[in-house]
Amino acid sequence: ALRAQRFQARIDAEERIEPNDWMPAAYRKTLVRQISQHAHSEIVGMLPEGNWITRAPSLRRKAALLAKVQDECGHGLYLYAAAETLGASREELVDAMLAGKAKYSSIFNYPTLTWADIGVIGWLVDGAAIMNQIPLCRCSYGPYARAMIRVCKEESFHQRQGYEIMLTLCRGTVVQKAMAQDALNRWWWPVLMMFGPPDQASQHSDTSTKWKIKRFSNDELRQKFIDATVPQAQYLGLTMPDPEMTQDAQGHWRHGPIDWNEFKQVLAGNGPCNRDRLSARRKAHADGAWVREAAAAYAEKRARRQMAQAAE
Amino acid sequence: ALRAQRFQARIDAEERIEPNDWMPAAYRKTLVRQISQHAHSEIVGMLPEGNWITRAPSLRRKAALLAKVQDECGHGLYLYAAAETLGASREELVDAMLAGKAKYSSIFNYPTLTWADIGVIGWLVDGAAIMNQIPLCRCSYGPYARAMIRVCKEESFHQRQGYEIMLTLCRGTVVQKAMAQDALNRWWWPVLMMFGPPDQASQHSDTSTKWKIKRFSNDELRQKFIDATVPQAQYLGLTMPDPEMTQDAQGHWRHGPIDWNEFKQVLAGNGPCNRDRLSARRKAHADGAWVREAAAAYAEKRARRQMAQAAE
Amino acid sequence: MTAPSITVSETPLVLYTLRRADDALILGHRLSEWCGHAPMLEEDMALSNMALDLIGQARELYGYAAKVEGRDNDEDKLAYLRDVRQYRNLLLVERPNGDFAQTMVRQLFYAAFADLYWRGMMGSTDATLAAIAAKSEKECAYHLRHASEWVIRLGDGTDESHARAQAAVDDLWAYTGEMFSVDDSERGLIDAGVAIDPTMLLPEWLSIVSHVAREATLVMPENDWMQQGGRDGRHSEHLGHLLSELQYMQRSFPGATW
Amino acid sequence: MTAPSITVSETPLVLYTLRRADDALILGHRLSEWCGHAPMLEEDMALSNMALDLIGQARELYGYAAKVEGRDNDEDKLAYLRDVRQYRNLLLVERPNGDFAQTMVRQLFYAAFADLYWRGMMGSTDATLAAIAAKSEKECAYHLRHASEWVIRLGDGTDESHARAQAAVDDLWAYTGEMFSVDDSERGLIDAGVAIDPTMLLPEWLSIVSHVAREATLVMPENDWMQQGGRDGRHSEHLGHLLSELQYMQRSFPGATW
Repeated sequence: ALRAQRFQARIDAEERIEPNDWMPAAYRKTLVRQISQHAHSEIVGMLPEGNWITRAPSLRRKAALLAKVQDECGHGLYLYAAAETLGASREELVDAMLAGKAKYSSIFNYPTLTWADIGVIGWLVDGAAIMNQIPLCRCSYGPYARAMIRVCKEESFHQRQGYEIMLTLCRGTVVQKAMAQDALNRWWWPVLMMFGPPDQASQHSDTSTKWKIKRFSNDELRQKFIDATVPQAQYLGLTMPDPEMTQDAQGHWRHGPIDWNEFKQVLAGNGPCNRDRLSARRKAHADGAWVREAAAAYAEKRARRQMAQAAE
Repeated sequence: ALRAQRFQARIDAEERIEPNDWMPAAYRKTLVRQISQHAHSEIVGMLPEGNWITRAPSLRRKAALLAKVQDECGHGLYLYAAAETLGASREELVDAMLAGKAKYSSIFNYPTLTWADIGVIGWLVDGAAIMNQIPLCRCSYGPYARAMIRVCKEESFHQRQGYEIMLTLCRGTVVQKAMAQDALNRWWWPVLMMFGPPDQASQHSDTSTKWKIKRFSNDELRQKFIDATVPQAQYLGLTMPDPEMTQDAQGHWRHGPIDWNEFKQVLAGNGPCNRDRLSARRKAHADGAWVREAAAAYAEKRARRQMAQAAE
Repeated sequence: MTAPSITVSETPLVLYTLRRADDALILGHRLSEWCGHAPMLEEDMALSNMALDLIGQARELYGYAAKVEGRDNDEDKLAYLRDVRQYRNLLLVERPNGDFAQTMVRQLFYAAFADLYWRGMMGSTDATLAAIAAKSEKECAYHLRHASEWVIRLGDGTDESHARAQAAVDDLWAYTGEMFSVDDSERGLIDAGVAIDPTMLLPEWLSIVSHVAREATLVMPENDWMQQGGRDGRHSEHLGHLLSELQYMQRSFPGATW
Repeated sequence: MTAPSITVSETPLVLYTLRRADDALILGHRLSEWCGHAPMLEEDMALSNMALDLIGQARELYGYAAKVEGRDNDEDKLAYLRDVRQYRNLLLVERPNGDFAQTMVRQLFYAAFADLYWRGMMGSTDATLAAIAAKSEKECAYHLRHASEWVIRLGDGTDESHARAQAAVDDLWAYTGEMFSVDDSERGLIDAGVAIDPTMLLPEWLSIVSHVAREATLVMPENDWMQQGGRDGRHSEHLGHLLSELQYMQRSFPGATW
């Protein structure tokens, strides 16, 4: 109890907790869950965008998209490494995801149907992710905070790139602009759901806030995101697919009702792509098993040979 | 020896040999080899054309191509059935093909690169096949002759269809006509090789002729084919890719030298697609093993249940 | 120059017809992908045969949709020059072939529906649809028989085939509900007797499919969440790849005749 | 309206540059197909990285080819609006990814060549090609290192990985000869010092590849028949399918800017 008090005092003083520091089991568990979910999201998030690498409409866009997806993989790697500092192995975390036991961001259960979806993902999905992640750069757990600083830097680059794709479409042909509007229509509501359930229904926030893992509520972040996004959409000349969206006296854009039942269904595995995402990851994992085994076998052989040489 | 003489007398009298009739072992062996090669050719021949089913440029052409490839599969089935009347099982014949021990027509080791190749295959490859097969409708072995009658009927339908594809291309845009010419350029020489090596180099002809399996020499058939084809090409407005092609005093079109080394290489497994063809068939066979096992297991279970019921 | 996508005036009857045409074309395309690669030659034949039937149905339906629309579209423009968001097929039919069990369970689910559906549509007040129905019903009855026999063989075959067949049933189940859905644009056609109400077919479909599953020793899933979207052009990611292959020629050679 | 294929005036230098551009693009495309599906995350990174390098090389080479040609073609028109018969890449680089061993052996064969090739081309009398060579050589040196390490791991790993690696070597060997071939259109460029003679690179390539094979306990094939054709647009059937995917957008949205 004394250790717990001292721990909380360090948090309150905005000190960083590092891997070898004492921490409450619940703090560790919360972080492992959150960081690994975040890592899984980066990895599963490679799939909807990866779906357009081979069909990108110009070589410049193809290279940028490939680099972006590669960055996401890199984010996954840092985040698994951050989770490993808490004693969880990447292998067990990945296994939990492949078994359908660990979550990843529900947004990646929606399909990318047209090239404009790649623009919208950069603009809105990465935009929402940044909104969620900027406060995490000051998270109490040091390795997570440092990973987030690096991730946020790259994400904001992706976000600008996505917006630029949208801008090109909106200044393009009538068909391109319609494609941009259609993508916004399909992604808008799922993106708002990325901030999680409304505050009155949220589960983890209390302790996460006390531990300075979470610094803003879901609704606060959602509102910040909407306020930042609506003017961007206006600049693009796109219509928000929310007929009830209005600006209030304080200048905030207020959204209409969100279909939380859809969110619940996607979390329950019934989103449009949940099965496809998991099966793609499972297939990659299963197909790659022999490669990982070969690498391990070779590493062992080599170590044995070096030992034998050293012994001579 | 007496039986052999009686057998040859029947052949000379143009009688049909039937499965239960006595026949020389060499006759049986020759027929099994020839019929099964022919069957393998139909099956492997599904691949180059099948390559364009999903990309056929109109629904009408797609349906026609699919029906055509299906016919080829049907031909394969009759021919395996004809070979089975000689005591060879389809399974062992197919295994020999998959193991690379049995041949199939070398023409199917060339790739279909454009839609015009589908036209050329119908026009020339089926045309050459018909030229080879029409005499086989009078082959001394009954089941083979009867299978050939059916096959020839369908092949000549395919041949007309192929020619009509060519005609449409040649009456189409400049690009379409160039596509037709390019396909002719690539397929012409390999098609001429379908008739086999020149007569002075041919191995099996002597006994095959005596047994009335083969009624014309390779060169005779090749010449008939060329004489039939050149006017068709002229009608299409296409140029024969043989600068030495000239009409002789008797009206025969005489071809320039054929690169028999290419033929030899393709037979030796070094054609452009030999590996791809075999590996596609092997993959289909391997991937389908569990299905065939399931069907066999079910049939057995069912037979057992019926026996048990009958016994009650 | 026809390489860019066409626009289609989707009146209820045009849309209704296009939806069925797209079902037939996309499922026919999937089946045709097996050609030359099936587990046995007899199945190369059977799968091609079913693909041919479906492509034939698609052609008649597209032709009719074009006629009803009354612009200058035709079967090929409708098939080759609409993009993924304009396609109206069921999500079920665009599912990848997967293994032979996935293909056959997909075929069972669709054909059991299509057979009942076309039988009902033989009584359509629309003479063209009624005529298409009469032909299609016969074809789908054969598809249903063929698929049922295979699902039973696989389900009651070896341990491996049973596991694969059960996995296919579990994977595809959520895509079956869309077959029985009705939207406003279809409601009017149903009221007018042009279309039948597919919700009426559900009990018999369930009974057919359950009967096959029982024979096949397979368990019907309990999950009753059903995916929707195909009818409005909200597809899976698989369809775009299929279309890039299907449409490549028409997109690359604008305005040519083949 | 740009959906139909363009024509390219293939002067020797344009053709020469296009051939190398096509090699880089097609191999980059193949590697990019792994993205999200690799055997481990580190390989998702590495394969994407190599793909990016190659697509970058392709862009510079296409840009230069367009400049030399001096018409209104550009990198995207050259990549997206030539059909399969106009593509000039080596058959090796269009081989399907197959399993990871096939991908890595293909990469070894190509990178061992490309590294030597670009090193030689750094001395080209053509300043642009020499500059592209300097950058490409560094990249290909890394690709070679990465591929070599994997081929050794796989060859000297488990029985299964050894068998797969050996099968890959056997399957791909016949596609290596084309890298060292020279035709008339290239002969003049070699004589002018614009290009290097690739036949000169063969001994060192063989020595590099044999060394890796030996370390990997793999046997070099004895078959010395080599496939040719890619340089003249006589490809395998695989390339057409790759292009239908690669080019779908540009073919479907003629004249749009992305």
